[in-house]
Amino acid sequence: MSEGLVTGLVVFVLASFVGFEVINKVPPTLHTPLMSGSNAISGIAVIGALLVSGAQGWSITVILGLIAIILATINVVGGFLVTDRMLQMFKKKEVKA
Amino acid sequence: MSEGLVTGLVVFVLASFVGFEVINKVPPTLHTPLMSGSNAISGIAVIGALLVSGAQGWSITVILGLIAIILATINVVGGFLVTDRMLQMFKKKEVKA
Amino acid sequence: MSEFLPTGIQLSYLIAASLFILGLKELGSPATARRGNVLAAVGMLIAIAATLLDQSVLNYQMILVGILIGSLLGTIMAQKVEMTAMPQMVGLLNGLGGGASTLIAVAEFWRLLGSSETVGLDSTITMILSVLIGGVTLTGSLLAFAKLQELISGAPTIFPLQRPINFGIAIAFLVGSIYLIGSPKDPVIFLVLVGISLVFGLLFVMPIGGGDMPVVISLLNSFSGLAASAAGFVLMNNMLIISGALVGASGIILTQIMCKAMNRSLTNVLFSAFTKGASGASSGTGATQATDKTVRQIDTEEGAMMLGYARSVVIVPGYGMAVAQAQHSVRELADQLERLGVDVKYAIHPVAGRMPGHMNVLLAEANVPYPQLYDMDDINPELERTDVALVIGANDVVNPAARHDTNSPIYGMPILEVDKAQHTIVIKRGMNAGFSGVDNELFYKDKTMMLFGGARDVVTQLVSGVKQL
Amino acid sequence: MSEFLPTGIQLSYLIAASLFILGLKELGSPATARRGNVLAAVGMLIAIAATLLDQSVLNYQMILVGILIGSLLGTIMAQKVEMTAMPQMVGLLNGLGGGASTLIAVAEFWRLLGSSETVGLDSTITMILSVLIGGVTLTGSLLAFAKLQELISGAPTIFPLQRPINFGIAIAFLVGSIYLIGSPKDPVIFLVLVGISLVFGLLFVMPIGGGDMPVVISLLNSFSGLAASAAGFVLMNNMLIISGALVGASGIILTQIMCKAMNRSLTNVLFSAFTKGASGASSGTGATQATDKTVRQIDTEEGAMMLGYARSVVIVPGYGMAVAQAQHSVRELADQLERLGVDVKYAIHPVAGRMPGHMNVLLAEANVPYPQLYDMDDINPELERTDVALVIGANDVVNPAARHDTNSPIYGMPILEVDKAQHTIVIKRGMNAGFSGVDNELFYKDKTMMLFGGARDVVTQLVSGVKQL
Ligand SMILES: NC(=O)c1ccc[n+]([C@@H]2O[C@H](COP(=O)([O-])OP(=O)(O)OC[C@H]3O[C@@H](n4cnc5c(N)ncnc54)[C@H](OP(=O)(O)O)[C@@H]3O)[C@@H](O)[C@H]2O)c1
Ligand SMILES: NC(=O)c1ccc[n+]([C@@H]2O[C@H](COP(=O)([O-])OP(=O)(O)OC[C@H]3O[C@@H](n4cnc5c(N)ncnc54)[C@H](OP(=O)(O)O)[C@@H]3O)[C@@H](O)[C@H]2O)c1
Repeated sequence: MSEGLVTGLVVFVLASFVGFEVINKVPPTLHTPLMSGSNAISGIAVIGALLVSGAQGWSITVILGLIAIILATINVVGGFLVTDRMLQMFKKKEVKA
Repeated sequence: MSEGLVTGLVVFVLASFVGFEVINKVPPTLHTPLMSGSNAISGIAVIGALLVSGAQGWSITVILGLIAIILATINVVGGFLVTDRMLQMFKKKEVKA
Repeated sequence: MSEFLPTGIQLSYLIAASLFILGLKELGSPATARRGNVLAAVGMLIAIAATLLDQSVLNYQMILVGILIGSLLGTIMAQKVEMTAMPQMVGLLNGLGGGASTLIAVAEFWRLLGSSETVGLDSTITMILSVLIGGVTLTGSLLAFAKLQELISGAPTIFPLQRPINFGIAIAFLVGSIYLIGSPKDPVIFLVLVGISLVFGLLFVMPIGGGDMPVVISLLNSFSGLAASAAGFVLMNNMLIISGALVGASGIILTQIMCKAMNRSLTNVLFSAFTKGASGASSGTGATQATDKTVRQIDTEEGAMMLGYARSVVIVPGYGMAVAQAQHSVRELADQLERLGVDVKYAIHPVAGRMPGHMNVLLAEANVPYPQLYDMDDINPELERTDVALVIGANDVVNPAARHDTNSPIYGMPILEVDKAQHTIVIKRGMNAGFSGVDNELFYKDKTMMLFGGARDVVTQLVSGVKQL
Repeated sequence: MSEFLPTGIQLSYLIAASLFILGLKELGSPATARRGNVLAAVGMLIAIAATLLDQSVLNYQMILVGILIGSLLGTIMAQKVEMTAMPQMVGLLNGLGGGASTLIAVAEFWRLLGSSETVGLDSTITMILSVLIGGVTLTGSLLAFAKLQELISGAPTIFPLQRPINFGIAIAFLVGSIYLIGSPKDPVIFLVLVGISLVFGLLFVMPIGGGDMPVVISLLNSFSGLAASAAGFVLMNNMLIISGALVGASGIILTQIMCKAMNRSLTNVLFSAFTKGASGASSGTGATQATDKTVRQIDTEEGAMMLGYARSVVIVPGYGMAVAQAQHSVRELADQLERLGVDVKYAIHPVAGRMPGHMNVLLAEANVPYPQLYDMDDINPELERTDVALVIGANDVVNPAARHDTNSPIYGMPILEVDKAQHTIVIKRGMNAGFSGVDNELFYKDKTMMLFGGARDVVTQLVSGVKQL
C-alpha cells in the first residue's frame, strides 16, 4: 500500500467528517437545492477528465477523456445553474432569516 | 515548499474545519470539561517527543526529548483523568438527556 | 502523492476545497444558500483553472471544445427544466457525473495498457472500485430519471429469480476483480467488469417504486461523490478525493433525513419490493374496508362558497398538486380569497410531495409569499381555529391513522391535523390511496367534503367560482 | 510525508485521529460526554502504541521510564486538584503541553545541528513557529495558573512603555528569524528566539486580570493545539497535525463563546488593561453614587425565617459561592428547606462564576440533584412567582442595570431577574462590586435584604437557623 494511498485515505476520512458535520444542520426546505448543489460539486470529476485527456495526440485514452470532460461539465454547469434557479425562489425567505 | 508540507497543509485545513464544526454545538455546562478534554488531546505532542527521543544513546536531543515525554504525558494523563472527574459529576445529567 | 503537481496547483486546490466546504455550509441556511452555491461554483472554477496549468495537460484546443460543449448543454438543460422536474433533473446530471468517473477509470486503464508501467495492486483495486461505483451511479441514475420522467412505468419491477441472479452477478464481479488483480493488463476482463457494473445499476433501481426515486437519487448522488473520490485515488489527486468525500457524506446524510421524514428505513425503501406481498395485501384490505363507508361529495360551486365565506382557510398541498401542476391556480385562488378578506395560510408537511421541500419549491415558483407558508408544528395548533382546511392532492400527510392505528404502515408519522378544522375539503381524482398505499379515514369523516377531479381543473373552477361571489 | 512511516502506523494514526474527532463530538452532549472522553483517551493510547512501533524509536527503557513518571505525576495531580481549582489545573497542564512542543522543536534543531543534513527553508520556518507558539503557551499558561492560584496578585500589571517594549521585542524576534533562515544552524540565535518566545508569553498574560484567566487559558489551549500542529510539521507527522488542528479550532470556538457569554470582545478582554483608565473612573463614579443610597440589612436569623416560611425559594449562586467553597452548605440549606416543604430551585446564569459551567460543576460536586438546576431562560419567568430569591455571592449576573443602563459596561448581558421576586436576599461580604467593577442597584431596592458575611459562614448559620424553626 503506497505512501500516497495512505495520505489519500487520511484526506478522505477527514473530508468525510467535514461533510457529515457541515450537512446535518440543513432545514428540510433546502434539501433539494442542497442535493443538486452537492451533485454539482461531484462534477469535480471534470478535473480528473482533464488530467487523463491532457495527453498530446489521439489515443483511446484522450477520446474517452474528452467524452468524460463533456459529461462532467454538463453535470457541473447544469448543477450550479439549476441550484441557483431553485434558490432564487427562496429569496423571500432571506427576509425572514 | 516541499510536497510533504503541502499535504500537511491540506490535512491541517481539513482537520481545522472538522474542529470548528464538531465543537460549535456544545452546551455551556460542558465547556469546562471540553476545555480540559481537548487540552488532553493537545498532549498528543507526546508522540512527537517519542520520535525525537527515540535515538540510541545519550545526546542533548534525547535528553530534551525525554523531558518533553514527561511533560506531555502529565498533560495527557492528567487531562483525561481530570475531565473524567468533572464528567462523573454530570452523570445525573444523563438521566435527563 | 505519486505525481508531484507543483505547489501552486496544490494550494489552489486547497482553496477550492475550502470554498466547497464553505459553500455546502452556507447552502444550509436560507439566508446564505445562494451565496453558498456561488462560492462552490467559484471553487469549481479555481479547481479547473489550476488543473489546466498542470504540465500533463497539453492539447488545450480539444479540452476547451469539450468544456464549451458541456457548458452549453448544461446551460440549456438548466434553463429548460421545470421546477417540478427537479428530482429527475438532478438524477440525470448525477448519472452523467458517474459516467464521467467511469470513463476516467477506463481511460486510465488504457493509458497503463499502452505504457510499459507495471500496474500496482492498489491502483488496480482503486480502478475496479472507481468503475463499479461510477457504473452503478450512471445506469442507476438514468433508470431513476426514466422512471420519474415516466418514460417507463414507475412501478417496482421484479422478475423471477431476481435475487439469485443478483447474487450470481456479484460473485462474477468478485471473481473477475480477483483475476484482474492477478493479471492487471487484461482488457477483456476489465470491460466485463465495466459491463457488470452497468447492469448492477439497473438491477439496483429496477425493484424500487417511482415514489422512492428521490431517496434513490440522493443515495446515488452520494455514490457519485464516492466515484469521484475513487477516481481521485486512481489519479492520486487530493482535490478529487476531498470533494468526492464531501459529496459522499452529504448525500448519505440527506438520504437518511429523507427516509426518516417518510418514517421508513433505508433498507425498507430499497428492498420493500421483494416483500411487497404482505403490505400490498394489508393495504388491499384497507381498500375493501373503505367500500362500506360513505363519503360526502360536493361540487366546485359549493366548494367556492364554503371557501369564499370562511374567515380562515388553510391550504394543504400534496403530491397531487405537484402532479397536476396546480400551484399557479392555487396561488390565484388564494389571491381571490384574500381579496374577499379571507385569511389564507399554507400548511407544509415535511414530506408532502415526493422530496423534501417539494411543496416549498412549487409554491415559491408560483410566487406565494414566503411568510404565508407554515411548518407542521406551527400550523397544527391553529387548525382547530380554522374554518376550512383545503387539502389539494395530499393524502398520507393528513391521514389520522398515523396518530392511532398502530398497525398502519404510516403509524407514528407526524401529520397535519386537518380533521381538527371546522370543515375539510379534499381535492383528489378518486378514492385511490396515496404513496403509502393505505386507505385514509379522513375522507369518511362527516366534516370532510370530497371534491373529485384533477387538482388543476378543480382549483381553476374554484377560482372562477370565488370570483363570482 | 518526507519520512515513510510504515503503512500500519499511518493507519493506526488515522484510527486514533478519528477517535479524537468522535470523542470531541461526544464530549458535546451530556449523555455521551464521558464516553467521548474515554474514546479520546483510547485514541491517545493507540497513537502512542503505534509510535512506539516506529523503527526510529530505539531506547525503550528510557522512554518507558519517562512515560511512567509522567503518568504518575499526572494521576496524582488529577486526584489532588479541587473542583474549584479546575481552571488553573487546565492552565497548568496546558503549559506543560506547550513546553513539550517547544522542547521537541529545540531537540529536533539540535539533531539537525549534529547531523550533516542541510536544513530546508520550510523546516526552519516551521521550527521557529513551533518554538514561538510553544514558548508563549508555556509561560503564558504558567502565569495564568499563578494568577488563578493567587500565587501572585490577579490584578492586571502594566508597566510604563509596555507597548513600545512589546513592539521592540516583536521586531527583534522577526529579525532573528530572518537571520536564522539565512544561517539555519546558528544555535545562539535559535536560543535567543526561544528566550524571546518565553518572554512573550509573560508579557501577553501580565496585563490581563485574574477574572479573565479562563478566557486566556482557553485561548492558550487553542495555541497549544497549534503548537502541536507546528511540531507535526517539523516532524512531518499527520497525527500531530490533525490533533493539533482539532484542538486549535476547538479552543478558538470555546474562547469566543466565553467572551460572548461575558458580552465582551476578545480584544477587549486581552487589551482592556491598556485602556483601564476610563472604565475604572466610570465604575468609580458608580461607587460614589452608591454611597448616598441606603440598603436594608438583615441577620441570619431573620434570613432563616424568611426562607423557612417561604413557599418557593430560588437560589442564585455566583462567583462568591465558589470562592467561599460554600456549595456543600448551600446544598444542606436546600435539604433543610425541602424538609420544611419549601420548593427549592437553583438558577444558573451562563457566566456565573469565572468559567462556563462553573456553578454546575460545584453544585454537582455537592450532589445537588441535576433536575433542580434551571437555566436562565427557564427560571426567569418563574421568578415573579417566587417568594424569596437567595443570591449567594453573585453580583453582575443579577444586576438590573444590564437591562436598562445603556452606558453600563454590562449593558445588554442577559441577567437573572431576581428583582422580580417577592423578596431578594443577597449574601456577600460587603458592598464591593463584582467582576465587572460596576455598582449593583439591586442592593438598594426595598425588596432586597443584604446579608453580609462570607458565603460559607452565613449559609452554615442559615442552616442551623432553619433547623431550629
Ligand atoms: N417528501 C419526500 O421526501 C417523500 C419522498 C418519497 C415519498 N414520500 C411519501 O409521499 C407521500 C406524500 O404524501 P402526500 O399526501 O403529499 O401525497 P400522497 O399521500 O402520495 O397522496 C397524493 C394524492 O394525490 C392524489 N392525486 C394524484 N394525482 C392527482 C391529480 N392530478 N389531481 C388531484 N389529486 C391527485 C392521489 O389520489 P387520487 O389518485 O385519488 O387522485 C393521491 O392520493 C408520503 O407518504 C411520503 O412518505 C415523500
Ligand atoms: N463564567 C465565565 O465564563 C466568566 C469568565 C470570566 C469572567 N466572568 C464574569 O464574572 C462575573 C460572574 O458574575 P457573578 O455574579 O457570578 O460574580 P461577580 O459578579 O464577580 O460577583 C461576585 C460577588 O461575590 C462576592 N464575594 C466574593 N467573595 C465572597 C465570599 N467569600 N463570600 C460571599 N461573597 C463573596 C463579591 O462581593 P463582596 O466582595 O462584597 O463579597 C462579588 O461582588 C460576570 O461579570 C462574568 O462576566 C465570567
